[in-house]
Amino acid sequence: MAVRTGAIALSILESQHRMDQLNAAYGEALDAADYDAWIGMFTEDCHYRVVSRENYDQGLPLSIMALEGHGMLRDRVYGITNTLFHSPYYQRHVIGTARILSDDGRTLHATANYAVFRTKPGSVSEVYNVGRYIDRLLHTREGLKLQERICVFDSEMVLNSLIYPV
Amino acid sequence: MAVRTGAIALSILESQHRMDQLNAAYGEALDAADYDAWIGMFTEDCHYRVVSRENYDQGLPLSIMALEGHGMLRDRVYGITNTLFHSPYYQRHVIGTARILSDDGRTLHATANYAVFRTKPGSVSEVYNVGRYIDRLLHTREGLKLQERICVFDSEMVLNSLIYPV
Amino acid sequence: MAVRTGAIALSILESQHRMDQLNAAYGEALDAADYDAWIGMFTEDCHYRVVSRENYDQGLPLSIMALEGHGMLRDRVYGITNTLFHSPYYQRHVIGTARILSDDGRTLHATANYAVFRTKPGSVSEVYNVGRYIDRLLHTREGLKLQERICVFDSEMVLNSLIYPV
Amino acid sequence: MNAIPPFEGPEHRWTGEGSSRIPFWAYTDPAIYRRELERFFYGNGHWCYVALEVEIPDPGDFKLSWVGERSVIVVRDRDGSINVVENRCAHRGVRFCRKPKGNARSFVCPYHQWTYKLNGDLAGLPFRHGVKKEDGSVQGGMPADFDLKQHGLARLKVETWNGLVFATFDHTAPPLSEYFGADVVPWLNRIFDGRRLTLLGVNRQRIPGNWKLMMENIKDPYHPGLLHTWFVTFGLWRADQQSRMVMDSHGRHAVMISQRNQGGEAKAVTEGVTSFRKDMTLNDARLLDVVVEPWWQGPTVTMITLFPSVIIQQQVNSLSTRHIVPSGPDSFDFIWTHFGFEDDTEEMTRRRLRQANLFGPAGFVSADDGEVIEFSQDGFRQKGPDGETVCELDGRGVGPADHMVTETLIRGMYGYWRKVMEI
Amino acid sequence: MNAIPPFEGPEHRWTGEGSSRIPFWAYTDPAIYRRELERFFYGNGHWCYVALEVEIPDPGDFKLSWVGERSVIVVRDRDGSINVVENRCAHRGVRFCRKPKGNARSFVCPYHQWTYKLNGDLAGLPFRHGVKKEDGSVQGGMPADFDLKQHGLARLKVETWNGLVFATFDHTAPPLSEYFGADVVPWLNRIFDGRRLTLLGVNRQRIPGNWKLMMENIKDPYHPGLLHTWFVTFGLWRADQQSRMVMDSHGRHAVMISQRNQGGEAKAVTEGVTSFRKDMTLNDARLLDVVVEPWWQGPTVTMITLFPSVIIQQQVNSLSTRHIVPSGPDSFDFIWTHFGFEDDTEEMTRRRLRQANLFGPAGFVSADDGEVIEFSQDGFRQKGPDGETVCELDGRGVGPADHMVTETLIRGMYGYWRKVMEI
Amino acid sequence: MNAIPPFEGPEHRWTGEGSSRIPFWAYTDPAIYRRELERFFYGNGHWCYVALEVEIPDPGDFKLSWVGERSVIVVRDRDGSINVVENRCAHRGVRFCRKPKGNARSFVCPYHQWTYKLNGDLAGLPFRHGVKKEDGSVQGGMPADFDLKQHGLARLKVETWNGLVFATFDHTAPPLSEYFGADVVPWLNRIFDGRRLTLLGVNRQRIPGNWKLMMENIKDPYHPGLLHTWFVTFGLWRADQQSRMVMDSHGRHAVMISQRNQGGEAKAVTEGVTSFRKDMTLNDARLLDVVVEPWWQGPTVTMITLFPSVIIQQQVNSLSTRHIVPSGPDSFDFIWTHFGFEDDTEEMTRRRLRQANLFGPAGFVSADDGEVIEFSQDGFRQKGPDGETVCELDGRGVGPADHMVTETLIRGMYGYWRKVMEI
Ligand code: FES
Ligand code: FES
Ligand code: FES
Ligand SMILES: [Fe+3]
Ligand SMILES: [Fe+3]
Ligand SMILES: [Fe+3]
Repeated sequence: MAVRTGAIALSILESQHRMDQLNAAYGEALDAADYDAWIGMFTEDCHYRVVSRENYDQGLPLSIMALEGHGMLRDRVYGITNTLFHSPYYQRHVIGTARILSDDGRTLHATANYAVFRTKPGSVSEVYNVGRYIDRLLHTREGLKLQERICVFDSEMVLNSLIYPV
Repeated sequence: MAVRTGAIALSILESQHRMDQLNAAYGEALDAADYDAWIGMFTEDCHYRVVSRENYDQGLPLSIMALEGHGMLRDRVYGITNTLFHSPYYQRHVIGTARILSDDGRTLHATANYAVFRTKPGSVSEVYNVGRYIDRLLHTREGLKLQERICVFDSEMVLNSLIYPV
Repeated sequence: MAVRTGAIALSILESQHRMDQLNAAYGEALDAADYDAWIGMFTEDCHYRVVSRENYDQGLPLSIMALEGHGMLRDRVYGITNTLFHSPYYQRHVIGTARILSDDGRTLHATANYAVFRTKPGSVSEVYNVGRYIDRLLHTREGLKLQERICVFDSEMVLNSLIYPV
Repeated sequence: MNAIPPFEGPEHRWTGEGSSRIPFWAYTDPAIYRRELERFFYGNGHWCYVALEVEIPDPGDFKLSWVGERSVIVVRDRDGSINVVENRCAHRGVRFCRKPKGNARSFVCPYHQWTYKLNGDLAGLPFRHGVKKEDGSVQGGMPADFDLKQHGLARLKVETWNGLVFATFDHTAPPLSEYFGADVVPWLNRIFDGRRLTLLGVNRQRIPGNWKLMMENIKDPYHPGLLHTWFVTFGLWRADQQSRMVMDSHGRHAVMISQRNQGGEAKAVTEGVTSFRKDMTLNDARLLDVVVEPWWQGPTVTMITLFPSVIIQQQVNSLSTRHIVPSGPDSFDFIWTHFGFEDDTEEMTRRRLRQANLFGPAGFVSADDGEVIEFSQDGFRQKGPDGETVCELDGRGVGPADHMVTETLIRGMYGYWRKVMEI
Repeated sequence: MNAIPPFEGPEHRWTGEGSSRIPFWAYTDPAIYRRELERFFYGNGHWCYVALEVEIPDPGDFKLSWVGERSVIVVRDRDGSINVVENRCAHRGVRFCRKPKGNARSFVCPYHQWTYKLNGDLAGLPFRHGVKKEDGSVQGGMPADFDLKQHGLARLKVETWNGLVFATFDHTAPPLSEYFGADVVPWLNRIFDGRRLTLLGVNRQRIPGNWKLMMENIKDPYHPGLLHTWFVTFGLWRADQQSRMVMDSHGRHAVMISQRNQGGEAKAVTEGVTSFRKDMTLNDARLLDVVVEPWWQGPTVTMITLFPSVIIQQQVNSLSTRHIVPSGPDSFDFIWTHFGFEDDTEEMTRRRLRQANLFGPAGFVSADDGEVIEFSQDGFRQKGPDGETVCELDGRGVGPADHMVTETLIRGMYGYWRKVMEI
Repeated sequence: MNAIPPFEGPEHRWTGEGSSRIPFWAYTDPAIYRRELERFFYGNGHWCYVALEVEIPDPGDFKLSWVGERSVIVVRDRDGSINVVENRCAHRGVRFCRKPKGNARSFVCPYHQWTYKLNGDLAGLPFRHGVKKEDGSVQGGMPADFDLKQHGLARLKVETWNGLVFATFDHTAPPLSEYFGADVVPWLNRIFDGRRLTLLGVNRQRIPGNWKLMMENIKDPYHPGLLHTWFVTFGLWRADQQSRMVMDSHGRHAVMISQRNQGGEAKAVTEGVTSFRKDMTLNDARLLDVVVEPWWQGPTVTMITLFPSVIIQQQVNSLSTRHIVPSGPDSFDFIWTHFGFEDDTEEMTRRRLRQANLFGPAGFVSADDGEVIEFSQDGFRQKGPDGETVCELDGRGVGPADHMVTETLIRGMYGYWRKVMEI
């Protein structure tokens, strides 16, 4: 029978639960191409970046996607759904348990490892983009919102194109 | 120091814990080919289906595996262990945090993303089957049991055969 | 609204949180090549082994890496950073929820499934090493420490070399 | 150094007589495979299966399909007829259609928006006559002699057969009825008699073996009662059953017909058969809750191989087409389309779906067919170009049979193969 | 059996005149590809792009790069000059340098520690003169006639061009100015006028198509106003703009020059263009917050193709080099290096970075270029060796043009290609 | 167009004399590789390693192994003798045995249940004599002249050597003692003197390089003291040690023998050796807790290469066989089987296991061997067919040596290779 060894503040378990649920919902939204839900997980003034590990580690500012605020997120979604010709593909996110680096009750910093698998309809699945989320979130009345998500990916050689957010 | 921001009912943390533990145990049972343990995670009257995303999204009823109740699950296990000639392979499940969609204390609805890797003994690992579990569970005296698990997989082109459940 | 169905001792939720956080930190440390942090997660008298499933299942003692205590861990790190010529590569860990098999408040036994992806800088990601952690941990003042971690991997055909711990 | 014989090419000779010993290189040689594509999938009067009509019920409905390695679009035209056009733009070759299924009024290649009618005709292209400037001068445009008619999508000859859709790049191909032949047609019409079909779904598997091995597998009545425990144990298919092996006059198409018996022990056909399980019973009989359908008129199983591209299955209440899409000498994709009939009761639909557990990539009696095909290719590959299979059960000749203890259908197919391949 | 023609080799003939119809085998044949490597990437006086100087600012700084399929080290020597040496040990062939970037005083192959100077000369090797024993006798060592000078790393001829670094294995290659030609040089110098560059970062994509398709794509002024909604809708590139198509005298290099207009509707160039979005506006205008830079002197877009290895992009405020690294006939890696100028304000840097959203593997107007190239290769592959593209917009000849409604630059490139390939 | 020379084939000539310069195409050409399989792995009197006897102790015990690219079953027969048969059914080629290890009374191919004895003889097959009907008539069956004896599994010639198992498809091969030769046998018998072995385990790695590179690596006494820090620093292997290089009379097999010294600094062999670490000591000495074993009789290291398929390692207390399984010209699988002796104490077993940290895919002194082999193949590939390695340390001839400063063993192997390959 388990014995209790040093309490953990409930608030920590709660924040952990919120963060992991956000990541689970985030992956599910993108995998289902539910982009409104995706945008809804960010604050109005958010930053969203997808950047290679080599640029990130060298402190080079270039990303493959760098969006600021809901407006740009919506412009990207419009591109995905209306202007960007591409071969459709499924995404599948598997995201590890988040690590909460700090949480002052207003702002929360966290990271998590992720793997995204790509499958062209009727075809086989492939490892598409693996990396790490580096997040800054706000506690809001509607729960945690991403104020900044930087997707730092190891998979520096992109398999042709990356159309959807990861 | 973390600050508490709006309580979460303990029951939610508990159901989350039960659900994630069930998924962890589920993956471990299949990866260890412990099929009795696998069957034990389902209710007697369960439904278990493995269905491609294309059929599922189009509302077509065909699955690659569609079992109803412990009897059929046992028949499948007998096929795996006694009648289905195949090259043995290892499975390895990595399952994301579950999302609990509803929980009235009796019935619980949840989803989770999964990735299953296949390895033929002495060979390299490959991405085999990735997708999403769509679950309906019952709270029972022995804990949560799967009343229905639908494995909706992206990996529509099966790598030759799929012998074991995913 | 969720209904509470049978309480779970808080200590269980706490140990679960500690264990999953340790695994998340473990993966992050290795993926960032922060080997001091990695060693710090083990007890002085630790055992660390990376062993193929075929050897493990047949009860054969051979590993591909078998280290005993901080000294050997440090010798390995010195090998990685100073003596072992190799092509550098990124690792990315995605680790499933841990299963705590027993926890008496002093010693904790747990397992978890893991997938490690390898990426050579500027190249594509590949499935590198997937398997299962079989752990024995101690509750210490600085939290949980690994007294033994056995990485039992399915990926029996190693993709040339395995330089960094998994 | 003295010349090193390349793996493929002229030194491959089929020395033996007849077609009972198939050389391994017939399954592994890339040059042989390319000739197979040219002669069986793209030419010499052969037809390939591409779809069921029910998959594209309405005008404009299309689906992507395959003829050999070539991607084609199967589309229902405004008038309800079906066109099959190659999915390759006439401008600069782009395989432009990327959605597996959909509905279109026309096809537009995204690169430069050349636009095609549903029958593949080029309807127009941007700036064909150049761009007129304010000063009236014209910039660019296609040459004066550019002829739209010369630049449509490659169009295939199409015929439907009571719900099945076939196509061919060879516009000189004979009508389907002639292609199938008088011996096969009745068995096809037994299933496809004009009833409306219902689509149950599609399953796909990639089998790392030569495409012919799948044709062999379904022309091989010898194996089901041995490899497949369920068949021998539950009497779905075994050597003591009344059965017939039918062939077309060329030996390329075939039908394996049989009538289920009660299974159980039967010295002659179960003794020493390690896959037979005397005491095996199902925990849930619904998996095999067979109900006789009037149109069966006896046979419980008919497996029709329509060379080179499709197998049509009736296994008790389970019905499907199995489309063979080759890709290289050592791999093919196998696409299962399960169907029923519009007048099926809900129970019958549920029954067909339950029995579907026997088939497909996870099927109780089909998963292992994919496996043995993979292992066959492994065997051919490891031996290198020499080596041959031995298909001499029931002799070395070719002819119909009224039993299952024979490899005659396989010999029939390779007899035809040698003729067409000129090998 | 009678001989089976191999897929590649002599039976491939380019029968037609001119260069307006490119046979599919020019994109798929491995033997053609190997000859391309020999003649375009490794010989016949061709130069390849390898780096920006700013990537290796200090003595000893090096980066790995590619010339065709060959790995090379681009390194700044003590005297500030730049060397390019092949990354292959002269002893037993090891591609020994594995760090993508770094700083070195010399290069040491780990296998036996042969040591090379930064210019590739072999500085020494262990036990060259053997090992002396106590008794004074000497064990082993290299032969007396072993000459260090004969065993250096393969050294390439190098030239820099205002911050760009080019190299060639062909030491008889002409100077860069001659290689680029008088018509192209001014456009190159417009961007690279000697200003110091700043490095913004690198993006990489693997495109499963023939490398020439990317050159075509940037020699094709026809597609941007059709494939790329943003270009036509926001007037970044469309047929009603003032533009010029420049070529070098060989037809191998080119510049597409154009000046942005206000976009919106314009019957002649938007009517029936399905990618045009009449009412589309940006939710966040900062994505396209173009600010004219003085050095533009008019043109808002200049796309320079320097055959065979690099494309230099100015698209309004976004600047990059795009390096083509071929790997086999049906795939190449495409490496984008975005840069700015040392005197850029912070705003301008942020602007360049925001506009970078249009380009690269995820770019609003570049992601689909990679996609159509993949689909082109799909189309070539499925058709087999016969089949050809039709590049006859604006005629069948080769020459400069003052508009976009033309495929002349593509014809120019293949005219040159035929000559050099002797096909 | 004028003919394009294919990558492989007759135009490859080894023009130079001797064997000190190995052309890159010897490592990359698929046709060369296929001839290697035929002549070294399947014929010309060569033996291949397949197992240790201790892996299959009891009657019926089998394990899958490889001879070249061919899958074989190594099985202990009822009488305790060992058979090696090819894992390929005589009926239709199926590689039927899929379990890596097991115990069997006979082998049954699942497809049609042809059944083989443990020695590969065909014991029987279902319905060989057809199926008898009630009316007594017989359906099907094999032809009257079908001869079981002609349809067994391919059987290999087998010899064991004090616990090692070797096999060959060439039944005219000489006895092992003759194959190894008088110079090598004593070193083999030093380890394998008839003592019972214990199995510690198996490790596997896939090395993307030509299989010969691994033979070279273990015939190369030059590199260990340079590449491997541990060897030079701890004196496990360095040029100032007493050592001998032994070869068989053909130059195909070899033994590298050396005796450990105390390590540390030694001008002649550590000066300028960048991998030498003057002040390096182990945090945990147990990793290198060497204890002299009586049977060593001096040497602390003996590395035996038995061409073409196996390396036998004694590195202080660590013992293993390393099996080379080629797959194509540019990759091979490398299978390590670590063993000890039945009379080992627990400490000695623990010691062997701790020292195993130096070897295998993660080994302190072996992981980098796999890496440099990969990088060698990278170098060969990028250069294309011309280009050659330079193996001229200690001259250009072939002969034994009493020191390590030599590449004579490599020259010996390629001298033999040229002769057998007739190149
Ligand atoms: S390639 Fe299809 S329109 Fe140009
Ligand atoms: S291979 Fe480079 S030093 Fe020997
Ligand atoms: S293939 Fe082995 S029994 Fe038929
Ligand atoms: Fe079958
Ligand atoms: Fe474009
Ligand atoms: Fe070594």
